[in-house]
Amino acid sequence: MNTNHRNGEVRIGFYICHCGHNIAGMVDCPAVAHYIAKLPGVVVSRDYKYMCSDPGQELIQQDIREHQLNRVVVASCSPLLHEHTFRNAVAAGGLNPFYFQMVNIREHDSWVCTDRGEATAKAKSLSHAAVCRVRFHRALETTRVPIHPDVLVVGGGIAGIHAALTLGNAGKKVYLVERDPSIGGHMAQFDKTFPTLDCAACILTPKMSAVRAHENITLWSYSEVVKVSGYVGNYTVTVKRKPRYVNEELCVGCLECIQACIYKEGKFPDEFNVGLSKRKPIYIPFPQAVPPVVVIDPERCLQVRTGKCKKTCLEACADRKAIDFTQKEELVEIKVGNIIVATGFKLFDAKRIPQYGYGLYPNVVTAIELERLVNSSGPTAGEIVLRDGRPPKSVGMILCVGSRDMKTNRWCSRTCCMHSMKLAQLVREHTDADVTVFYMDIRAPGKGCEEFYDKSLKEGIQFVRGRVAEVTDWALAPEEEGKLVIRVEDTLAGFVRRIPVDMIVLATGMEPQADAQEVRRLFNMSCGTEGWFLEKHPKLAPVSTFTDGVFIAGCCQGPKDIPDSIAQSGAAAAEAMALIDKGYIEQEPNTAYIVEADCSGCKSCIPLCPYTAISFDDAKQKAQINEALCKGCGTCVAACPSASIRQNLFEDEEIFSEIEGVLAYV
Amino acid sequence: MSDPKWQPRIVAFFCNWCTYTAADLAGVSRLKHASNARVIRLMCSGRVDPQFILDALAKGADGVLIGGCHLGDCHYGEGNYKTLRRFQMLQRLLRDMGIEDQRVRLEWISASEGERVKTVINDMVEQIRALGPLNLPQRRQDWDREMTPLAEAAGESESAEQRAEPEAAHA
Amino acid sequence: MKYSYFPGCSLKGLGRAYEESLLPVMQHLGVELVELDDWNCCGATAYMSVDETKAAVLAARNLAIAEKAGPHDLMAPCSACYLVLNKTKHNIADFPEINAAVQRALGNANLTYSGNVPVRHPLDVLVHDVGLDAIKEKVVRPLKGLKVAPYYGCQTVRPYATFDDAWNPTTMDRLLATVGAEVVHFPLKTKCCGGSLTGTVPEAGLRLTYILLKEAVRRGADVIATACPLCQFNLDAYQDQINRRWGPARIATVYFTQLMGLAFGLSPKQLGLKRNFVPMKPLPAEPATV
Amino acid sequence: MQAKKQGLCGRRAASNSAFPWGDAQKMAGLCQRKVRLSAAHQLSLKELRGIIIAWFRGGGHSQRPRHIMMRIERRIKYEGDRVRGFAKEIMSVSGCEQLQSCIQCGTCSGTCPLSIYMDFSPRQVVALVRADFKNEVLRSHTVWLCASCYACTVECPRQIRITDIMYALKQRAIQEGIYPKRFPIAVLAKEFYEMVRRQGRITEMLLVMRLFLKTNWGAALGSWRLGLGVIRTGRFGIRPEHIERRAELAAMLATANSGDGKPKERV
Repeated sequence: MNTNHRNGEVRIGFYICHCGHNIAGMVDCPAVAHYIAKLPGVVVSRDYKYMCSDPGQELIQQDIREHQLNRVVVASCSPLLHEHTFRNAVAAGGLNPFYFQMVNIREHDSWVCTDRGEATAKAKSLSHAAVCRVRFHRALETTRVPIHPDVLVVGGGIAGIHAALTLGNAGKKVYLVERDPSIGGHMAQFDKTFPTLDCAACILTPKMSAVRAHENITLWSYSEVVKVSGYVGNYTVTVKRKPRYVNEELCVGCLECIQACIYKEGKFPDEFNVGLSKRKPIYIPFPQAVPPVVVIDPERCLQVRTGKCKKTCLEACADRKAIDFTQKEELVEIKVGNIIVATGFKLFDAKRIPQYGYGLYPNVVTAIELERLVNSSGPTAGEIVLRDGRPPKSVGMILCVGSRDMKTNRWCSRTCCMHSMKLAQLVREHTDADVTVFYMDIRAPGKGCEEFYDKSLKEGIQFVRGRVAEVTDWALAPEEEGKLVIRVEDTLAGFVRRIPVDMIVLATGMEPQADAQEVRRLFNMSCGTEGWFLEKHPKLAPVSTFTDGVFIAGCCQGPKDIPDSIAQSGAAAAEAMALIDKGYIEQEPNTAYIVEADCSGCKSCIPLCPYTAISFDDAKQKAQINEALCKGCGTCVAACPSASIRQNLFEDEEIFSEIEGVLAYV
Repeated sequence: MSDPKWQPRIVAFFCNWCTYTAADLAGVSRLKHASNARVIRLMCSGRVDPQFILDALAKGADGVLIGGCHLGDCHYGEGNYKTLRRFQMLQRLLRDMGIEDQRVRLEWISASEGERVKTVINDMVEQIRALGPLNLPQRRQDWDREMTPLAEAAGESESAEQRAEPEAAHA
Repeated sequence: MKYSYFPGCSLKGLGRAYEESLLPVMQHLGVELVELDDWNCCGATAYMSVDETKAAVLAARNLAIAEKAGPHDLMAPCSACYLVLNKTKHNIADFPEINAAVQRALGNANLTYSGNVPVRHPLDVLVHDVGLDAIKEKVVRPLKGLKVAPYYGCQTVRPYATFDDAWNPTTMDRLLATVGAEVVHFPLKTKCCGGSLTGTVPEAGLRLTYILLKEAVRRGADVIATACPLCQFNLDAYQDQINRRWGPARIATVYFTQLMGLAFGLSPKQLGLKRNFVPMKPLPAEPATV
Repeated sequence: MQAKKQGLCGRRAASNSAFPWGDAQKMAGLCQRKVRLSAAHQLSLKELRGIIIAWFRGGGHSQRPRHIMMRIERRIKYEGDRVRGFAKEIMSVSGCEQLQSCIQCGTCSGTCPLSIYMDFSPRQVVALVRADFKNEVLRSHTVWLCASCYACTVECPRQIRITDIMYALKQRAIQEGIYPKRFPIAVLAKEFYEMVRRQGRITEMLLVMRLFLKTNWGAALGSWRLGLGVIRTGRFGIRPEHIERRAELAAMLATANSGDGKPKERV
């Protein structure tokens, strides 16, 4: 490799990118190039329209050859975006790629400044710093770390199921961990799906069964990830397997134990039917549950709680001996190379908006409750009825409950418009009730969704544009007696209306899971201010996170519908596969190293390292760094009292010169 | 009080994972803010050596801003706790040197808090504008100027003493 | 327990029964109220309609006097006063330009205000400082069988009050239950009574009052309890006009402090109950004493 | 509907564009001649006659002519109708900054107990302010119907302080003198303001009497029963209340007046 070290002379090439109008619109690029050209060591200084384009990169390569450059500085966008591009360009020019420094004058300058003079000054100052810094750069080599081929998928909703199947079908070993007793997630609770109105169970259950049958997928339901350590390619994950008091291998799902339970009737709110029906302490979440195995609720089962039960379930199970009250919580440790987090969402609690009377008026229900009511395997066997059993004559649907509201959640939950229109159509199908949808804006941008809106309109569903102010039970007119009254401004008609209805359906929005923060910490991810997991780049890396080897899919990243969740989980699976099939990852050579001659053996660095990469050589009485374990945070470097620890790419003199550089231009 | 054209000069050390990304986000979101902060990217706020801060002030910065992940969210586990510890010690030192607390600031800004980058920088620029220039390089020259004659005088008397000493010893 | 006390104009005028009942009840509970020296009108809603800076200055004078009076919380029983004083406090804290104008004006009168006077409503003080247990101890004549519709009105709980929920407040409910009354479910508890519109635009204002009265009657209440002099006046004094317009809806409206006083065994006369247009019926199963 | 709005709501139409159906020429002439009953009630002669006839026929309180006059009105707005900078001016008032983020959901109108009487709903007022339709907003009687119950402010999903916006509009209407001169709400605000400025406190009965004097003798006479009741229940206080240090207050208010540089003493 040509190092262009003519007598150790530093020959710098500086390039400032216009980025079309993005930078040049606010920064006087030729002026910056002119200023930098006069700095010592700068051989070429150019401004160019698009540095990241092929001609732009060729320009660098050509200059390296023609002017024997041995350092390159590019002032353009964020290094998080294009540092890689330019390092490759420099390497293609025959120079070690680490003789390169990038200056961020777009995100940090032209896009946030309002004054051209100030922006240009800032660009000069930042570029000056890079030119100062780059002369201290050294040739470095990247290291390769092998990748463990197994993948962990966290969350068994539709997103997790799809990711697991995609990876499994590609021959990768997958662990699918689900917190609840069955996989299926929210989708399993739905009756139909918009906009095609195909049966949710019909399209979901085959996938659920496939997961169970798949030779490459290990399904751990009723389990939770409790600890994650390691890094991309080499994660060690501890999974807690909660005791379900039923041996999954032995249970055949005959449900005779449930019949036999000493509780003759269901007594406890059924989670799957959102409390609309009751279950026993021993139960199966829903008929198509996967695994199709019963589970015992430890907080409700007499035997588990007190040990004083006749254990009629055991008798019913008889020879199969699937019920096992001696089961204990188990911790299992697995090794995986990649992790896909698909932990989903939780529904907004409608009680937080007391104006809508949820919890106060029995006939105010949430959309998911109506979903269970309309489902033929639901608590009313598919009959839409009021709490007293009468069919409703009029139904009002209130949208944006806990969405687009700064007092609760400010985001749009994206699916409620379509979900409500679907329910409206189902109500029309099942009853002869009038349905009125109260909306602020109908958002139906998906494929086939606008057509679905049109269909709803044509079916005679009323749409009133206005956010409902309140739901009350007091009457001002005879027709309001005994009804729930919605008070709303019909913003299109331009007056306030009072509309009496029998049943009110609240389209509750989506929220991050209650434990999203803990999960985020567990997998070392970031959250947006709202609490959704943060993708690495909103457009270019939508399923990646800032932690390599951890991907996100589905609603844990933000509200989305089923097609989008599936698309994302497929993308996450593909990203994981790309890493697995490459077989190794290249590590940024930003590791710390020790200059042994200077090390006094004080050991202050050793406890600082979160990766236990530093050890102490008793023979030499010096600290040692295992570069394979070092992740390059630099904490030890800053702490070393004798300055004997140094860090590649972030050497002290590099940073001091950068400080000098930014302050050099006044 | 000072040159009306004077603009506060702030050197900022941002960690790669949270605050630098947040500053990028502020850019992508076009959140206009004061141009005075010059960002130096580090992998972790734990890499911020107190010497960097002192060096920046010594070389003419009017303020130093350190940005890291929120406590508990460090990409490397707990690098930011180390930063916090060092920062608190450094601040005591700076106070003794007569450098106002507002000039050196530690902020936790996560990758999604572009808005916060804007408010913190604007806020800090205003505070430092109110404090006026720190101007350490100039002050150091002044101190040197004051010190040189003193040192010389001290040196002279010392050498005089030294000269006197042997005689005294002899006496 | 000691509080500065800002009565406000209404408690010296049309709403004097509020003061007449508040003072003995507080005394009975060992709460000392010191009337603010030379207080002035808070400005109410009208002042803000004319000039917001002057409205802030006007209210701030009271806050400054309260701050001078000592480190006591300021109790403002009239809900308009409570709102305006709180709003001014917030505006001074939130908006530098208002703060500057206020400080300049206060300086002219050798007053200062640093923002340290919590403005409290009697409901807040009674429930959170005095405590329901202490109140229960003082009850000698529980209001058993008396059905009360608790009516908070708008400005007691909106928009600055932090002591209770803006939509479904419960402090008065709990207070009345503590003194033995039966609290009826009254979903209109924070609906507007029409405020000053009952006088200026009666067809609009009185209709709101009418809805409140009708709904209280419909829900079987014997009496409406209020915490605001204007609400009390609207609900009480206009019943003739309302009945003529929309039909009968007759129910007494009293201050919650009057009900507390009755439970403490104070005489109706002492509590200003004679000042009602629509008199409150004698307590159920109570031999007609006093 | 339109005619009712025109007549009873006091929103003036461009008179040359108002034509009744039928005898257009004659009616056009009549419509130009407005009878000023009160600023709030501008009626054409024809409408007035309708009311009187309706009254004698036993229409009672309704005040509406039996037959509905269909008048057409030019509803288009030109750019020249906007008063540029008005939205900005309102948004500069403390507490009104959020105005821009309104999504026109109508929660304010839905919660407002008085929106049912308003010519423009609170939502529409926000839209008009945002689009600089100053004249339309200040002439609307919506702001005067606001009872300051703060329901809209508390319920608004965008946390817009609608009540504060209403105050800002009331102030401007009074400053510009385009509020209806005998409209009792604005007069009450002014009388209240004056009494506090002079005395430091309000004597409610005196205030009410002044209000009646300035607006409507008839109403005062009609309320004799209420007045008697007030006297009977011993709530009548005619002795003027005032604070002791009136000069102090006057000095303070004077400072507030000159200090902020805004013209305020147009009231």
